[in-house]
Amino acid sequence: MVTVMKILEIIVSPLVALIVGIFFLGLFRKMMARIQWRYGPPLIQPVIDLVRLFNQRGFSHGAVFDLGIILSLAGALVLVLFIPIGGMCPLANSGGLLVILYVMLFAPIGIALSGGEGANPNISIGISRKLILTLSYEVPFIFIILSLMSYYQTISIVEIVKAQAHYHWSLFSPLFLSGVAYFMILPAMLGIRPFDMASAPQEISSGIDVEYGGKYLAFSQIEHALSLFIVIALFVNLFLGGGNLPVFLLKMLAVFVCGVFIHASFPRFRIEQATKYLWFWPTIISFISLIVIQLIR
Amino acid sequence: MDRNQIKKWLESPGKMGHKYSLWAVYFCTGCGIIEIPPVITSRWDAERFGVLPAPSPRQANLFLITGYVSVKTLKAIIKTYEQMPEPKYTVGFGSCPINGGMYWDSYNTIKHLDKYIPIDGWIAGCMPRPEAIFIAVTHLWTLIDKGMAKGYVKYRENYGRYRENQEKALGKLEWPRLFPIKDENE
Amino acid sequence: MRELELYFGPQHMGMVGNFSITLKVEGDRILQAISNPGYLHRGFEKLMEYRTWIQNFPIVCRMNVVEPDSMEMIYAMGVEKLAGLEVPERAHYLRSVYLELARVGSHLFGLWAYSNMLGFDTVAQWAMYHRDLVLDLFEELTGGRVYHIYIWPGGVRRDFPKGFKDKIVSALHSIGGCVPDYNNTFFENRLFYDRAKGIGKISQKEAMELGAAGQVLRATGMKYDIRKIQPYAAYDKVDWEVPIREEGDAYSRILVIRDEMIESVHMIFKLLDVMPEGPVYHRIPNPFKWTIPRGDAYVRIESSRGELGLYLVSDGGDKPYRAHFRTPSYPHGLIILERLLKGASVADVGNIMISLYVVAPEIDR
Amino acid sequence: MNKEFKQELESIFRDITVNITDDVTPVIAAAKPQILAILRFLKDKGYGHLAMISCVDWLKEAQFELVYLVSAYLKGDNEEPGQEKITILLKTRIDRDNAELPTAIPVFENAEPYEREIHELFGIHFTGHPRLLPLFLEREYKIPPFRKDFDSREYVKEVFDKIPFVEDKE
Repeated sequence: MVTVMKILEIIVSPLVALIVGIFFLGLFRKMMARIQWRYGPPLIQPVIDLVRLFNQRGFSHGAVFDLGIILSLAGALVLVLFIPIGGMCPLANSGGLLVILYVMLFAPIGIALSGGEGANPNISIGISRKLILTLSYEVPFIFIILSLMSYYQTISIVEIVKAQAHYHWSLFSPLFLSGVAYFMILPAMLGIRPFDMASAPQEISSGIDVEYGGKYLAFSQIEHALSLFIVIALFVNLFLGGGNLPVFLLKMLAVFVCGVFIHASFPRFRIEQATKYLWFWPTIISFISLIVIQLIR
Repeated sequence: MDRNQIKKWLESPGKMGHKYSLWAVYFCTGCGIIEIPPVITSRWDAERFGVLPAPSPRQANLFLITGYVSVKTLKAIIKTYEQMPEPKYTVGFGSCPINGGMYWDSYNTIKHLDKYIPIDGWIAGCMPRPEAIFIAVTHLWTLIDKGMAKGYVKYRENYGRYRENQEKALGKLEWPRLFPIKDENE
Repeated sequence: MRELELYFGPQHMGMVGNFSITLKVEGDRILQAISNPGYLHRGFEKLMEYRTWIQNFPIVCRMNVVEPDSMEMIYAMGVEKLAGLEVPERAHYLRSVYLELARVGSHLFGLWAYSNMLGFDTVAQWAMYHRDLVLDLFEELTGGRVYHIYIWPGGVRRDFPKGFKDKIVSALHSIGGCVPDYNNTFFENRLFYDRAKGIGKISQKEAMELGAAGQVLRATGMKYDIRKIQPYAAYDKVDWEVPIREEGDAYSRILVIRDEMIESVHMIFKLLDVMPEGPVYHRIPNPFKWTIPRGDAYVRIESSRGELGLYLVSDGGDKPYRAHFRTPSYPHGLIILERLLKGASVADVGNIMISLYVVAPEIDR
Repeated sequence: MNKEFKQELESIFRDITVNITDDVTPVIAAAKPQILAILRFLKDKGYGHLAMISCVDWLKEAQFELVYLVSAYLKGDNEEPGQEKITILLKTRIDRDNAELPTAIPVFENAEPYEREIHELFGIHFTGHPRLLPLFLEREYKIPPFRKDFDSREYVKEVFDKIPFVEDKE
C-alpha cells in the first residue's frame, strides 16, 4: 500500500507542479496587464501558447541542442520530486537539501549545453549572463541552506517542515535574517526583473531562447514554469512552514504575487550590477544569520 | 467559451492554438511601426487577443510588415521570413507594401511585396488606425479557420519563382535555398 | 574570449525603427560598433524633385514618423522664405502650440522607447497611453492620428475648432497629473539612476566637435536651442527656459527630455492665453501653376531631437530643384553613436541609442 | 555678419565672393582649392558647427555645387554677439566629369557621413576619406540616383514593374 501511494505521489506531484507553474505564468501576464492599465490576456493564454508551440515546427541545431533542453527539463522534473508539496513528498527523505543544491544547477547547465550548439552570439551572451547570475545567487543561497541545516540539525526538508508546524515558522525564528536574504535573492532565482538579464528581449533578443521555436520553446516555457514553482515552493517549505495542499498553494500564491509586484516596478540590472548586489546585501545578511545560528546552537 | 469553440478545440487544437496565440515578429520595417506601440500597450492592448510581440523570428508565427519596404529591408524581411517556423502568417500593413503607395516612383522601394513573399492579408491606408490591426487579426482568424491562410504553403510550392523574383530585385542572394526548387515543367 | 560579430537590428526588440548596428563584441564588451543605416531610404529628396511645391507636403511629413509636424513646419518655412510669403499673426501662435504638442507627443514616445528598453514596462505603457491623448487632439484638429499636414505655406490649414482650447488644457492636465507618478516610478528610481548614470558620456567639447545638437548638447550644459537663438513662429512672444544639465550622460539626456516636456506644456498654456484673434492663413497662388523665383534658402528649427535644417533650391520652376534636410539624428546616429558604443556593454546598446534619440527614418530619408 | 568680416575674408582669400543678402545666411562662393582653408578659417573664427554638406547637380552648366553649411555654437564669452544666428553657406562648383574634392574631415570630423552620402548619391569622390563605403543603397546603380540625369520613374518601370507576380500553380 505504501509503495502504491509512493508511486501515485511520484506521478501526481510533477503534475501539480506543472499545473500550478503554468497557472502562475498566466496569472503573471494577467497581473502585469492590470498593473499596466490593460485588460490582459485570458488566464489560460500560456496553455494556448503551448498548444500552438507544440503544433509548430521547430528547428534543431543538432543532437546536443535537443539533449540540453531535455536535460534541463528533466532536472526540473526530478527536482520537483524532492520538494514536499503540501504533505506529498515522494523522494523528500532521500538526500534532502543537499540533492536540491546539486540538481538545481541542472537547468542552467542544460540550457547552456543546448544553447552552445545554437551558434547565435546572443545565446552565448545569454548563457554567460545566466551562469554568472547562478554563481552570484548560489553564494547567499548556500549560506541560507547551511544556517537552516545547522539550526534544525537535519538535511531533510520534511523534518524542517515538521519542525515548523503550529506556526513556528522559521521566518519568525532566529532564522529571520536568512528568510530575508532568501526573499532578496528570490527574483534572481526566478529570473524576473530586476534579474531577467539572461533573457532580456530588448538587449539580446531573449538570449537563451532566441533559437528555440516550436516544441523547443514549449519545453523551455515548461521548464520556466517548473522552476517558478520550485523556487517558490522551496521558500514556502523552508520559511513559511509548508502546510497541507490548499494552505501550501495559498502561501505560494502570496509569495508569487509579491514577486509580480517586484517585477512590475523595476527595470533590469546590468549583470555586473546584479552580481554586485547579490554578493553584497543578501550575502552579508545570510552570513550574519549563519554566525548567529552558530552562536545560538 | 461556447460549445462550438470547445468542439473546434477538440477537432483541431493546432489550428485554434495558432488562432489565439499569434506572436508577431518585432520588426520595424517602415513607418507603420508607430502604430504598433499603441496597439500593444494599454490603450488597445493586443494581448487580449493573444497577439504578442516575439523577440525572435523563431518564436513567432505572425509577420506584420509595417509600411514601405526598401530594397535593403526586403533582404532583411526575406531572411526573417525564412527563419520563421511553419505555419506562419504574413500581413502587410499600410498602402506602401500593397502597390508602392506614395513611393510609387521611388528608385529604392519595392512596389508589390507579394511578388517576393506571400502575403495572407492586407491592411490598406496610410496610416491605418490601430483598430484596423484588430480587424486584420480577426480576419486572419477567419482565414485560419477556413484553412485559407496558406501563404507558407504557396511559398514552399512556388519557391523557385519567388527566389527568382527576389534575385531580380536584390541581385545574387548569398544564403542557400530554403527548399529544393522543383522542376518548372512538372 | 572569442570575438563575435553581433547584429543589433534591424529585427530586434531593442531597436526602435529600422536601423542596424553591427557590433564586434568580446563577451559583454563592445570592441567596435558600425552604424548601418539605409533600411528606410526612399530617396525623398529625389521624389520631391518630381512633385510640385504643394504636392510635397504629404511626402515631407513622412520623413519622420515620430514627429512629422516639425518636418511640415520646416518645409513650409523654406517655401515661405523662397517665395517671400507672409504669415498672419494668429497662425504663428497656432503653429507654436501645434509644434509644442507634437514635441510632447514625441518625447512621450521617446520615454516609451527608453523605459521599455530598460525593462520598465509599466512606465512605458503609461507613456504610450498619454501619447495617445495628444494624438487624439491631433485627430480632432486635422483628421489624422499620425500624419497631419496642418501647417501650410502662408499659415495653417484651419483654425482651432470650438472648444478645442479647453480640450488641450484638459488633456495636458491629465498628463501633467501623472508627472509625480512618473517621477516616483521612473525618474527618481534608484535603478534608473544606476542604469543610466555615466552611460554614454560625452563631453561638451567632443559633442561640439561631432556636430551634436538638441538634448545631446543641452545635456552637456549648453543652452543651444534654435527656438531661443533664432526664434521662429511665436517662440519669442512668451517667456520660457531652456532646460539644461551638465553631465552629458544618458541620465542627464533623459532628464533634459522630461524637463523639456514640462516646459513645453507650460509654454502651451502661456501661448493659449495670449493668442490673438485673426485670420489663420494668407492665400497662396493657384497651386497647380505656382512657381517660385530662382534662389536658395537655408532654414532651421528646433525639432524634438535637435536642430533640423532644410536647404532648399529653386530654379524658378514649379517644383523644388533640390531639397536637402539636415536631420538631428544624422550626426547622432552615425558618428556619436559609434563613438559612444565603443567600450560599452552589450546591455547598454539600446540604452545609449535611445538616449541619443536616434530616429532611423530621419537618417535614411 | 558684418562688413569687417567680409573685408577680412576677402583680403585673406582672393577670388572669393561674399554675398550678404540677409542677416542670417551669408553666401561665400569660392574655388575648389580654397575650400579647406576657408573652412578652417571659419572654424577658428568661431563657426565650429558644420550643420551639413549639401550638393546640387546643375545639369545645364555641367557642374556640381557643393554647399557647406557652417554655423556657430554658443560660447560663454561670446566675442561677436549674434554669431550663433548666422549660418554661412560656403559654395563651390566642380566639374561633373571629374568630380573630386578633398575631404573636410581634418577640419570637421562630422563631415564623414555627409561625404559618404554625397559619394553614394552623387558619385563625387572625396580624396582622403577613410571609408567611402555604401551607406544607404543595396542595389548598384549605373548613374548615382541623385544626379539629375537619373530618371527615377523610368528606373522603376524598367526594374520593379517588370518583375512578374507569382501565380498559384493550381
